[in-house]
Amino acid sequence: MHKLYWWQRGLLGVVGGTMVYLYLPIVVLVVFSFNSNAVMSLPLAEFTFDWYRKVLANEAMLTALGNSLIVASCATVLTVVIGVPAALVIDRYRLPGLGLFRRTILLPLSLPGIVTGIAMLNFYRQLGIPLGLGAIIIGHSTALLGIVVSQVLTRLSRFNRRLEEASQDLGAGPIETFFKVTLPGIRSAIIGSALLSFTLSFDEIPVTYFLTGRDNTLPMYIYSTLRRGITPEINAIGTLIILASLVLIVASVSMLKDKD
Amino acid sequence: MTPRQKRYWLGFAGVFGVPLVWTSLFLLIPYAVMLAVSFWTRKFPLFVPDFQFGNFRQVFADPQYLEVLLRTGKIAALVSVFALALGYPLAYFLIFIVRTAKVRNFLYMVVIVPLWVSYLLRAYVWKIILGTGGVLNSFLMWTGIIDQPSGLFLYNQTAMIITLTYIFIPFMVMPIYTALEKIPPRLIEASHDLGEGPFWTFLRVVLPLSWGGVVAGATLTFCLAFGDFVAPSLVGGPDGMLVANTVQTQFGAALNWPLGSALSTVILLLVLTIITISERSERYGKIDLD
Amino acid sequence: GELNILTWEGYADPSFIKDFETKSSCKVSATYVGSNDDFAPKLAAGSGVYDIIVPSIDTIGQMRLAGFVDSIDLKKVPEFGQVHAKFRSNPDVTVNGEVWAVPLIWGSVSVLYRTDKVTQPNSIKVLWNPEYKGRISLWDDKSAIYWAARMLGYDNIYDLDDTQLATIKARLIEQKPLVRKYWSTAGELAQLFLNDEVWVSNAWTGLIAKEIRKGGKPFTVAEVDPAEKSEGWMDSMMLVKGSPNTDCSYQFINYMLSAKGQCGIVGSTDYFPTNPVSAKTCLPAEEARSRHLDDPGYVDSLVMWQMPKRLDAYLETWNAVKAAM
Amino acid sequence: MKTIIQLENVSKIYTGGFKAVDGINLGILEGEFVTLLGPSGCGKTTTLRMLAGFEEPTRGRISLDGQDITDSPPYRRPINTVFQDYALFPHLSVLDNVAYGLRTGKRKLGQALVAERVKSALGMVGLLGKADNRPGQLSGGQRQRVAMARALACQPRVLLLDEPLSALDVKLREKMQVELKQLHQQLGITFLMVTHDQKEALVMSDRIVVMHDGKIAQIGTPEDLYDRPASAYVADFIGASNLLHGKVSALGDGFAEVDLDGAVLRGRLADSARGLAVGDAAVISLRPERVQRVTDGESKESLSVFEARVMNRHFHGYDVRLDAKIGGRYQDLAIDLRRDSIAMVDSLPPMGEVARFAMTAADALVFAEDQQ
Amino acid sequence: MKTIIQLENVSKIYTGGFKAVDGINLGILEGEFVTLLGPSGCGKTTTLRMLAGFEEPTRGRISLDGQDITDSPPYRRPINTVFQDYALFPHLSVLDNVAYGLRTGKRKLGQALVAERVKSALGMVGLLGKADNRPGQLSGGQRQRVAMARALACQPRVLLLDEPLSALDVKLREKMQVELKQLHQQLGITFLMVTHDQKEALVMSDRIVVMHDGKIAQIGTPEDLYDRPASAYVADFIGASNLLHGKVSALGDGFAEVDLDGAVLRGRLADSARGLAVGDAAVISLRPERVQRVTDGESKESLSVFEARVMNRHFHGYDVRLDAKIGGRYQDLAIDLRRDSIAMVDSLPPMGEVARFAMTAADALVFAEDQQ
Ligand SMILES: Nc1ncnc2c1ncn2[C@@H]1O[C@H](COP(=O)(O)OP(=O)(O)OP(=O)(O)O)[C@@H](O)[C@H]1O
Ligand SMILES: Nc1ncnc2c1ncn2[C@@H]1O[C@H](COP(=O)(O)OP(=O)(O)OP(=O)(O)O)[C@@H](O)[C@H]1O
Ligand SMILES: NCCCCNCCCN
Ligand SMILES: [Mg+2]
Ligand SMILES: [Mg+2]
Repeated sequence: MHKLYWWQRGLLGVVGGTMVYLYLPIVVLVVFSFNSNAVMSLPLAEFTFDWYRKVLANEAMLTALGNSLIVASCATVLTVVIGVPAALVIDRYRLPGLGLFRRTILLPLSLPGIVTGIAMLNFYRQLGIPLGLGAIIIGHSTALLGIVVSQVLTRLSRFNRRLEEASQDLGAGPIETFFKVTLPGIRSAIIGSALLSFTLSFDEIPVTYFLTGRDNTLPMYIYSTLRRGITPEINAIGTLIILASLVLIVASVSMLKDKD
Repeated sequence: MTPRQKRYWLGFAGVFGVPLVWTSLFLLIPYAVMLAVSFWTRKFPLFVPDFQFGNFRQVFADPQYLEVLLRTGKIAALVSVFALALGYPLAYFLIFIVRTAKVRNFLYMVVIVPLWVSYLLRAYVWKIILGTGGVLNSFLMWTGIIDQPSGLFLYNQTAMIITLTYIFIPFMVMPIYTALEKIPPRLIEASHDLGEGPFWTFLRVVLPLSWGGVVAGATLTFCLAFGDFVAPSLVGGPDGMLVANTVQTQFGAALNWPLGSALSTVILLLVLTIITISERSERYGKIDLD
Repeated sequence: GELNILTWEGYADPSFIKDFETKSSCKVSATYVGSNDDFAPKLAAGSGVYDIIVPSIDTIGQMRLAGFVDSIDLKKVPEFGQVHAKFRSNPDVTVNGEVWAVPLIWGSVSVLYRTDKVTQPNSIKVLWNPEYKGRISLWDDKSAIYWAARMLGYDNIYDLDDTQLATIKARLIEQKPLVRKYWSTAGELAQLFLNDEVWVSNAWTGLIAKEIRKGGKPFTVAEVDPAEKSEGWMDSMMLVKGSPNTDCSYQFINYMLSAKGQCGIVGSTDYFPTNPVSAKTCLPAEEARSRHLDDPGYVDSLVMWQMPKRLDAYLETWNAVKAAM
Repeated sequence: MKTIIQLENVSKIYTGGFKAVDGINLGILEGEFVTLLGPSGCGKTTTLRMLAGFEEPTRGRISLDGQDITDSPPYRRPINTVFQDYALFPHLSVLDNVAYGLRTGKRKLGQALVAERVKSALGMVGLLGKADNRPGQLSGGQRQRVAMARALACQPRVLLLDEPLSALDVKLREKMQVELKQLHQQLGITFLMVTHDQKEALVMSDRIVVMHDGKIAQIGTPEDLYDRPASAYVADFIGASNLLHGKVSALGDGFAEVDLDGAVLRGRLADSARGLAVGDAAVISLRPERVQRVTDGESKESLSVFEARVMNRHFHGYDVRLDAKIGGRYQDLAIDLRRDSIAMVDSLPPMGEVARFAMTAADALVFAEDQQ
Repeated sequence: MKTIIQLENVSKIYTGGFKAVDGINLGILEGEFVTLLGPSGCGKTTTLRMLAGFEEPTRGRISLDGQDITDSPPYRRPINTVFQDYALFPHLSVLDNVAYGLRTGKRKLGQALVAERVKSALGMVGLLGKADNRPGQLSGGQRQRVAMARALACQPRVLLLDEPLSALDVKLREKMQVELKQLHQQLGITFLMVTHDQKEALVMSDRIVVMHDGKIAQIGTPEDLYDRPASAYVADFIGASNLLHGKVSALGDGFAEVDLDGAVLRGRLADSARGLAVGDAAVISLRPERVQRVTDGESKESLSVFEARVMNRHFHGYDVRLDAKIGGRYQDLAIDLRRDSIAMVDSLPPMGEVARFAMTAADALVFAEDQQ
């Protein structure tokens, strides 16, 4: 390693600081999840697993977690099932209006979630659709559709169309070609965006906020708990979520690595 | 129609059917309904269908809404600036200073991982850190920098900016990283070859070529921060109300959905304008690197 | 059956709800509001979510007028007659002979302060005292307007005119730099005190102080009725229109009027029971006195809540205050 | 031999109005090796893609074995393609790539038969050892072979090859040219190849179709095209050629003399140039390698002798290329002199000076000017 | 002429331990056109990059005008590079690309001077009309020219060119070869070019450095390399060559006879093969184009005559390539016969039969076997 210029050293400082900024909160969260004192300030009290025990015994929280898993899974499946064909059409067909369609489908990505949330709320109310998990799933699918569409579109734009021609040339019809050639080609984009959809849905608040009925999702549960004052249980939940995310990330990375 | 054209349109209908129906039903119509409701009238105890522009007039005439919009814009802009100031060096470091791809990918993951940790929790931890009895005050007292815990860190706009910046940094890093990644190292060598040192090479080659990523990241960060309503309620103080909170209030306590819908419509239009402008300038910055 | 209740913190505490659940085989799940202004929007968003709501006395009229609730079939609430007559006869509880709400519990909103930091306040003005800049809190609720009105000496606090509202708005905005945070739940205010963020605030008398004392911090808090009087409130149970669980609902209402219910809720909140008959069977005499069981006249020493004549104007004023810099 | 592919008056106009192929008529015989040759953008790939079924002709008819296949989709044609970039499926092993066409659509063969056919196809291209590799692990030449094997495993009636060797480097390309040609001879399948490399076309084809702006400029054997180009365009495209512009100064018995303002060259009249009269503008084409050096005194009856100013000289190994200027208008003239002996280098004309050269009239061709 | 660049014992070992360049010594004269030639991976680009300053030599010294520049960064060397993929700045117009090096932090020329230099550089490559275009709007050849202009605008002492023409198609490449060479002659700047195309190297260079596995195999003029290759490796790399393996059967006066198990060929002994003794394994290299056809009766004293079986025949336009087998081990032998007259085609040896060929012994070179 040769010696660093002044600006490289400065850069290193900024980067180091940013990394601290990114990870300090996570460290705090984890540390306080093992701290016995219910009021969260330094110095630390004793080490304890109590908060984890409390989390695991908290029925409302577990129900909310279950709901979140249901919502995130359904929303993910829907975004993939709707998003992939949408991306295919946008990529394949040169028709007037498709550009507008693409922009529309991508709009909720940059639009504050609250706007989508209240649009849905207005809509459900006019139709008399009851609020609840179903309503949330529809809301999430719509809000997150753009993730799958944009990722798959990016991949499709790099996808070699010749491969599809080669497949047809070798006797496979369009549907067989899709499943045997196109799908494997965009597989990692689908998995990647599905994972992202899942995470964002699992974490979603602004749309959910307006659409929950009886059923709470985990973030909504945490949100209402937070509004009623902090308890270190939240830190324990947070630590568990981080752990689960890490497992998910490592799994997805190693899953995607082998083939591309 | 030739058989071939028939196949073409059949395929189109088959693939496009579901997405079209879904998007119309659950995206276009809801926005349309929202627009429609924004013309309704609040009438105690609820609101009634109508067609009048009073709500929009109120949004623009009553200074409280403009004030909130401006404050929200200011905070979102500051968040974008800070996220850029921290995110760009980070992305630059990953691409140009880190030598081995393995380390680079690992560090990139390290930056992205926080994105996967619940948004809410990431916002709320700052409450623990910035509070009067919080980690930061404890640290500063321990080091002797201050002898009384300061109340200046939490429950104000600074806290909101710190929190929102923290939350949205990954959204800034990702597009910039992607843009920087696409810059062929050859171009930087070419610049050196033509006599330009590292600093000017950055200004003249790297920065312009990553402009698309900067614009994309800034737009995303701005729009997301603009619509946030959680951070204000967790770490914001009495002066921290953002436009999303105002909308929330109209759909909540104020029970004035028409006004809330009008506000949302205004936000929608604002965001559309920003996206359009950003797409323009991104296209300007988007240079064919092939 | 299942029972979804939109209510206040402490009103569905497992300490007494568990007992109800086993007895009735109705499962209770509670959602907590932080303000009376949360009821209408939750109900307006769509039906079929909640079975019972527990709004305060100033809000039940709005619920009825908006058509969110059904009237009470008194045949199914035999103990209704035991409730303090003062509450039963309230013009929003009984309207044209029909009963819309079953009183559950009542209490006051007084000034809560840290005795080590704040000298005992005798006026609401303490909340505007620059000495406590950055250590003041205020309930995030339209009642902030009542507080400002009373500080200003207005006596028509539920029927303020536009000039008065404008003055109030100005005073509240003037107060903002002194305020650390508006609180919206009891738990939040307790945390604000416990975390050293806040020294003085208006607060629901009872529960919050109790929570703070549980935090075990080395300071004490006290509640005080200011010279301008404390506010008085009463929360009632209402039946949400179209609820499929009316059976469970009535069982719940009756349970809450019973000794188990009344003493349970008193125990978890330190507020005052509305049914002295059943409460007396379970409260020790000392507590019965401090809870004004035989002294409904205490209500008159409070400024009892009513629905403001121009609710919208009040809400708008309060929102404008919050939106301001 | 019977015609296997017949294109009748086939045109392709792309959306946007660009006419890529313009009324082509072409018959290909069974077992033939035919090459489409022409500069970039002349419509070669478009023609091939219409045959494969990826593009629909705007007008005209394509038939195979006499049956109209204009409307049938690619996956129903007994035609296979070797793509320019090979288009190997990156997610499949070499074996699965080659087996792809045997396990798909209607042609679902049994396990054993597939294995056998894959083996024979891979054997044909000498890649049996790589069956389990992914395409990403192969070199360019190996990929090219896999693409061949994949197409051939389907036992197509016609094999289409779109610049099959253009992605390879020179040495490998030359080697693969020979291999491809041998494969064609072995299999007896009809090959239709596209290339823009005239050398490749000359080496490999039975017949070459020279295309120009979507039309066919000439069809013929390599020798036909090289020795009897129908137009100056073809002459220029096949082999290096000097095209010199002048006026006809004399005519006679299938020969013409062209005056280049000072230098006069004699050449054969092209078939298409029979109508030329003295005084008409004409183009004379002569190949650099057919020009000889004649020393000052020398003069041969059978040769047309001319003078040119030598401007520059490049070493080509095999021979020496002279850049010369000829005639009053100083037209560029390239001359390749063979370095048959090392000593000869010294007898090269000095640079910047006028020297004498000669050529047989039979080796130069005269075209009318407007034909170019 | 004085030496401008001197490499002394320069090596480059990449992290990972791969030795890309292995102790190179090379002096380049001012104004020379030198080419690094060699197969892929032999270290050409690495050498160039060390000169430009992008890579640091692991060992050795690089000097320019006698001054050690081994440690100076690229932006302080009066050397400019034309990159293989041109590396034009996509966000700048052609004009700004060319002006880039003139407006750098230090070398800040006045507006007018910059404009003048850009104009002259663009004029040099004939692109004045494209000054306002973005690189994305240019063709490959035009981009190449911009890259040249950009480097030349800086008026470097040495211009490095890394396969500058490899991205262009054949016709354009040949045209640009000529242009580049002319530019070199005009400017008098030292050019150091990398290529793996031996033809390109032969056409353009004053001297060629043939590299092999990070080492220099031979340095010389094109004629040197073509006519007097130092090893079978160089012989094979420069021009097409048949390398036939056999045993020395006779020796004498700088010549040797090599027995190929049945056919005996006579050739000049390469300098490096002086030590060969009768019976040693040897390689004889002969170029396809130096072999002649001799009819059955014919026999010439000066020629070494041999027999080979003709297996195949390809039309090359200019000449006919015969694939033949020679000797008892049936070694491949390529023979190019010139189609000097059309009639000659009929006198080609029939395929599958043995025919007689001949060559001058001076045209064949004999190397020791292990040298290859
Ligand atoms: N899909 C298309 N839409 C519009 N024009 C097209 C399309 N495909 C090709 N063209 C145009 O048609 C003309 C012929 O294209 P084609 O690909 O057949 O040429 P080619 O002879 O194969 O050239 P090359 O040697 O460059 O591959 C070109 O000018 C090209 O730009
Ligand atoms: N950065 C590097 N790290 C490790 N090895 C490298 C690096 N760059 C090149 N090499 C290796 O060094 C050897 C020489 O590379 P170099 O690029 O100099 O070859 P080249 O002669 O230019 O080949 P080509 O004709 O393919 O461009 C190659 O085997 C290459 O794989
Ligand atoms: N406006 C109603 C006053 C709220 C009383 N409920 C307080 C409950 C606190 N747990
Ligand atoms: Mg083509
Ligand atoms: Mg190289």
